Amino acid sequence: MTNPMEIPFFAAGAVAVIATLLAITRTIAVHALLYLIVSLLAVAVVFYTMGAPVVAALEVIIYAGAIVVLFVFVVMMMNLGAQDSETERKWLAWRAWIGPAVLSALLLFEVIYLVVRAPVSATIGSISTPKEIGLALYGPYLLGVELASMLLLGALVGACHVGRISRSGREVQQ
Amino acid sequence: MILGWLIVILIAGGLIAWPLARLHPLLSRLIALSAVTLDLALALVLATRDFGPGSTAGGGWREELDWSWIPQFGIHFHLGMDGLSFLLVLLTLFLGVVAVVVSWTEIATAVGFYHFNLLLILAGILGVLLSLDLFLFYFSWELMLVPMYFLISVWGRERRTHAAVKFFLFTQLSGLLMLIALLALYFAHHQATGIYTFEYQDLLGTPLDPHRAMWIMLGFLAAFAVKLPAFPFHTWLPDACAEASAASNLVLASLMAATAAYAMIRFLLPLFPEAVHTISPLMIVLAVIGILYSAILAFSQTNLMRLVAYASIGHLGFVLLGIFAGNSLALRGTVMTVIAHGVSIGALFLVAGAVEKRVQSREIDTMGGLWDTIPCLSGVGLFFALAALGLPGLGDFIGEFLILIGTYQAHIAAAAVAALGVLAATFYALRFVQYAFQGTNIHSWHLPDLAAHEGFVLGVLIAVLLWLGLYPQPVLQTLAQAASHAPALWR
Amino acid sequence: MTAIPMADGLILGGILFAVGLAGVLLRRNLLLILVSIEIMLNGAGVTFVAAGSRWGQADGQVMFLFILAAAAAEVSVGLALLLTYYHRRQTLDADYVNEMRG
Amino acid sequence: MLRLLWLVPAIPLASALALAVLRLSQKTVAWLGTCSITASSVISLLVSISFLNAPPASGAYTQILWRWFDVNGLRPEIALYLDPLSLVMMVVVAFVSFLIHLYSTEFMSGDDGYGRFFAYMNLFVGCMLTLVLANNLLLLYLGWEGVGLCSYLLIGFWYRDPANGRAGRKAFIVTRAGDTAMVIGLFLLFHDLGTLNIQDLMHRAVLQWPIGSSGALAAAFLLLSGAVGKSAQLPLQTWLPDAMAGPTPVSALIHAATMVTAGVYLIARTHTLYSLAPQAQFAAAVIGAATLLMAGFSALTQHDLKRVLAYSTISQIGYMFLALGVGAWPAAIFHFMTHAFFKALLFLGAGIVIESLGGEHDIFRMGGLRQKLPVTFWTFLVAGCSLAGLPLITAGAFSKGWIVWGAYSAANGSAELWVVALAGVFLTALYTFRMIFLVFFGQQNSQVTRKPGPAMVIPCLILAFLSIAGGYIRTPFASYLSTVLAWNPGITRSPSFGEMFSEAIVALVFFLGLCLAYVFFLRRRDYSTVLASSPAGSVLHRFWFSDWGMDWLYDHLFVRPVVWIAKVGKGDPIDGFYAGVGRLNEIAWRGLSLSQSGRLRWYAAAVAAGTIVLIGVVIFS
Repeated sequence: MTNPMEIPFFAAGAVAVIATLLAITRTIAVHALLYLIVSLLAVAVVFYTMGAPVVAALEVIIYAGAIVVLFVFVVMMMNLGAQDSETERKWLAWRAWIGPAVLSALLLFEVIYLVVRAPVSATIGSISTPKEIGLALYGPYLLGVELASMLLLGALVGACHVGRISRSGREVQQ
Repeated sequence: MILGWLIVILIAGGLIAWPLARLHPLLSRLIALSAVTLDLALALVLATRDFGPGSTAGGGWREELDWSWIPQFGIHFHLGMDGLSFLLVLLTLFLGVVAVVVSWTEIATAVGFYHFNLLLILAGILGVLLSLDLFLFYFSWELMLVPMYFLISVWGRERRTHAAVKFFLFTQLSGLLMLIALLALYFAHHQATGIYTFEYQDLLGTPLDPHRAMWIMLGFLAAFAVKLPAFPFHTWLPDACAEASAASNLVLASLMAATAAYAMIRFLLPLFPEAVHTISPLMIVLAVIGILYSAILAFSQTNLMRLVAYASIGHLGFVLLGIFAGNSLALRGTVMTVIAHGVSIGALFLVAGAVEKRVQSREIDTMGGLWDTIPCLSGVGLFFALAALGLPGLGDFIGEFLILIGTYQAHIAAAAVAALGVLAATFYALRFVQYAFQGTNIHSWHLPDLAAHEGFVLGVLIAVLLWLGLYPQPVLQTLAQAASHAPALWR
Repeated sequence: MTAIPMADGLILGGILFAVGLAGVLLRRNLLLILVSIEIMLNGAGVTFVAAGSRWGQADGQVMFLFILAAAAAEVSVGLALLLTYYHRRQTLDADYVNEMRG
Repeated sequence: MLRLLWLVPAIPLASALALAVLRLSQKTVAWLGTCSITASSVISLLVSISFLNAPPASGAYTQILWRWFDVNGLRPEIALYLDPLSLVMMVVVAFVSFLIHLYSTEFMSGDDGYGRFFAYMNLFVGCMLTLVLANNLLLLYLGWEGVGLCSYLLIGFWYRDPANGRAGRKAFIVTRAGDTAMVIGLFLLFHDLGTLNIQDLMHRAVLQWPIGSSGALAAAFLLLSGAVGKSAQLPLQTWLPDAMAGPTPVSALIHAATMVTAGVYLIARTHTLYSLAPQAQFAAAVIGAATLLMAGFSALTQHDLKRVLAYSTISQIGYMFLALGVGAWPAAIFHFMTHAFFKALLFLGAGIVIESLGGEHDIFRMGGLRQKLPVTFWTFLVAGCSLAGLPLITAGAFSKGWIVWGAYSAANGSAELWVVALAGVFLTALYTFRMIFLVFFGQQNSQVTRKPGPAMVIPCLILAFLSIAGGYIRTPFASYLSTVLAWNPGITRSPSFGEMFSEAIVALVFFLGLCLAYVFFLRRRDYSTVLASSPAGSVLHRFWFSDWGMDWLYDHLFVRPVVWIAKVGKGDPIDGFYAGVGRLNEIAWRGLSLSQSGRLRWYAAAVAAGTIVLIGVVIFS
């Protein structure tokens, strides 16, 4: 326990896992989103402890900020009520757990087995400065950046398009 | 150069005929007719120039055209004509004219697209008959396929989609086997000589070990046997013929079979003589079984087109027998049969189509006693049925006689059993006449007899069959010219 | 200066991914399926960052940025579709969507 | 003059074409159809006269019209060959055809297929003359199949009744079964001897094949099969009685006088081959002997006038085969000639009888027509006597007596065959006079509605004259024919009795048959009924009536199995395999499409499971 970052890492990791578990099991959507924010923030801490402050910041700003806000907006627009949480509860019957739990456990087992089998004594924690990241982004990864921008543009247009149809569809229904 | 024109005129005619149907269907028909007729005239010019009495009996390609196409892969646009291909080109164009004329009243929907497809098929057939480059050959082979698919699936009867898909699957799959075999040959040739080429003359001498030669040969044989069609790969033909229109049946059964037989004689026999020799007993047995099998099945059919289709398979069994008999008499008989079969079976399809147009059905039990009301058509039907049963004095007899007498030299039992096939042909031919035309007119049909254009076309076909039967020497003479390219075959 | 065992970072990523997967399979609510997918992406991100940090390279973090972009795009389009769907069917039940049945 | 030979077959063929293509009035059809045959027979007579006056040096005249084809040594020509044998055949065929055409102009009048009838008839004559005159076997085969075709067309001439069509098809298919063997014989001859020209074949056969060699035997037997089919001999005789469904002139021309004797001609034409294959020749004799007896018994039981005549024809051709088989070559051809006269006449008379009674065929419903149809009666009687062999007067007696003598004395002859031939004479007399007595004597049972006109009577009179006079030319006939077809006397045996003795026995047997017929069918009709209704008699009667059960046998042995196979195979069993492949694909498709449930989470789970499995494979392997 000589490392000052080790304790925060494990603590944040534990928080992240617990919050995530809670997030996927809530019957009320807003609760789930709140736990998701907790999980994301905890992951941000984990990033920080692993020596990636930039990413930690982005995690907070974009994930916990922008994306979750989108979710919240949608939840607000849908006006979900007590009835919905009741159906959610029904959907989360114990039988529905078996398959996902088994599959996830198997996957996790394989991942852990992989990691443990090769005894890597290496540690992590080297800090990458924003400058390094920027150089990498606009150096070797320039094409990737361009593609990402195209993807985002496409997503923008697509979301607009789908949203427009939805409006007209609703109008037709009315 | 004239060979190129032959193909170009057909494709151009098709491309022009297609849009013109929007203005008036008649324009489209006229364009198609003039394109095919022009081609036929060109072919006749060739007949007098290269195969007339004045021409020498020497070897070599009588007409040749060689353009570089894709030099990186050794692909040429190489056409060539000798006696064998000339005869079949003439048959193709002649029956092409017949098909266009017969479609004049039979096809009423999508006239432009119909003629486009028809002319494209004819162009593909000419390509197959004239190619001296195996890639071009394969290209033309596949070119026939898609328009034929449309001819069946657009202008067919009730179960046309099923028939068209069946046709497509059979021919396409077997064509792919041929492509694989072709590439194998191509690389084998490269391995042996270091040259990449699809040139027929170059590939002729490719050294192959027997095992490999057998597999490559089987690949080619698959495509040819399906297209012919040979027993037991024949089942697509009755289904297709039962659905397609009479003119497409003419193309399907008469001309496609001609290309398959041609391809066997031109490519299969000279390219893989040993492998062919090894497999020929099997093929002879299949041919003989096919002859009897199809004759008996033709006997039981109630659909007129199916009946004729099985009759066609029976005749093509003789073709197969002649090709694999390994005897030049039989081989000449094969070409003779291909031509006579094209005319007689094609004409039977036209007769069946003409009957169908009148009684609105292809089922034999709706007919009967038609002689009372349409004597001319019935008489013509009788004539072609007689041609199909191999009556001496008509073209089919000469071909089948030569095949059998040639087969007898090597395989006595096969010739004897196949001769029974000629007897069996009597069963279905007479049944056809009896149930369609004779008997009592129980349905009280009153129908118009042959129209002028029908009468003319069928009359010409009758004349051709009589000519082939009584004086086939010009055909055999022309064929003799083909001998120089594969002297071992024709000796 | 810091020394967290490499294995622990990877295992954390794995756990997050597995939990996200469980969420995707478990939930019938389309919204929560999307949430679970975000969690899975996060798990992948943790793995990348851990690996990048192990070698002292920026590449891991660059990858996380791309994941971020993909997640943003996915969420925007996904939510738009979800809204459309909700307006049509008045439900978010994923099992109700089976128009692609063969 | 000889150069006109090609016109003999060409004119009928051309007029057949014209009749088939042009639409003519009945009168024009009659003129064109008959004149063409007249022209043909006149030319054949002229050609014969010039041939007789100035025979070519080689004894035969060949006219090559054109080379049919020429491939690898197979070089048949379209060429005519005239020698004494083909000359006799040609003249008889042309002349009898002419008479029957004349008869038909009246007989067929009013039929709506008048033009078609004459087209077919002319085509037949053209083909028959081609057959007779052909110089190679392939051209002969062309004529051979051509006459078979015309036979089919004319048997089924009244196509509205399916039974006629069936009879026509039966005739064509049964004869074609024989033809198939014959064509295989052609393959064999070409393969072994390298030509199809008949004369060359015979020369080469003699050079190449020793007597009794397997090649000669096989070829002779194969050709014999063709002849047996065409000439309605055992075991392929079943088609001829049914062939009576055709119009009566057809039966007279094709199924009595000309076509059915083509087999006799073929064997006579290739007799050299048969002398190289004595077993085959003897087989012909046995077949002839058996056929003449079997058909004679069958003729005895028939009710239908034309069927009686049909069986009689089979029986008489059996005589010709017997003559060929024993080596009495000229006797066979001579009997062919007299038979052509009297049997054609019998059919023409039968046609008049049937027509005048309004289509009645049953001889038991006829009777007493002697007074009503006197001319027909007398001509019919002459022909009947000729058929049965009334000694000294009729042509039939001369020819048949000759054959009976040959059956004993010629090369292959024996006492057994002689006895069989005598039994045949007895049977012939019996059934002939049974027919004559039943039709023309006794009480009249039915009304005569129509009397024959001159066009029908004149041919009968001419033929009646020939049925008498034809016999007296036997000696010159034999000596003339001997240049190509000599009597083959038995060398090893010395006969224990002479020709006159044999002729006397024949006369005796003839009168025996006549008397028995008189007793059974005129004097005491009840005897015959008693005999026929006795247990043994009725079985035999039924057996003979149904042609010794051969039809039943063939029906169960060949026709039904083939029809059954065809019915079972209609859907193409081979296609079942491809349909099975298609079905298999469909099953696979259904299985896979089940997995496409459209459920998102199901897909996700599948992806996850797939990933787990893949990773597992990577880790644990």
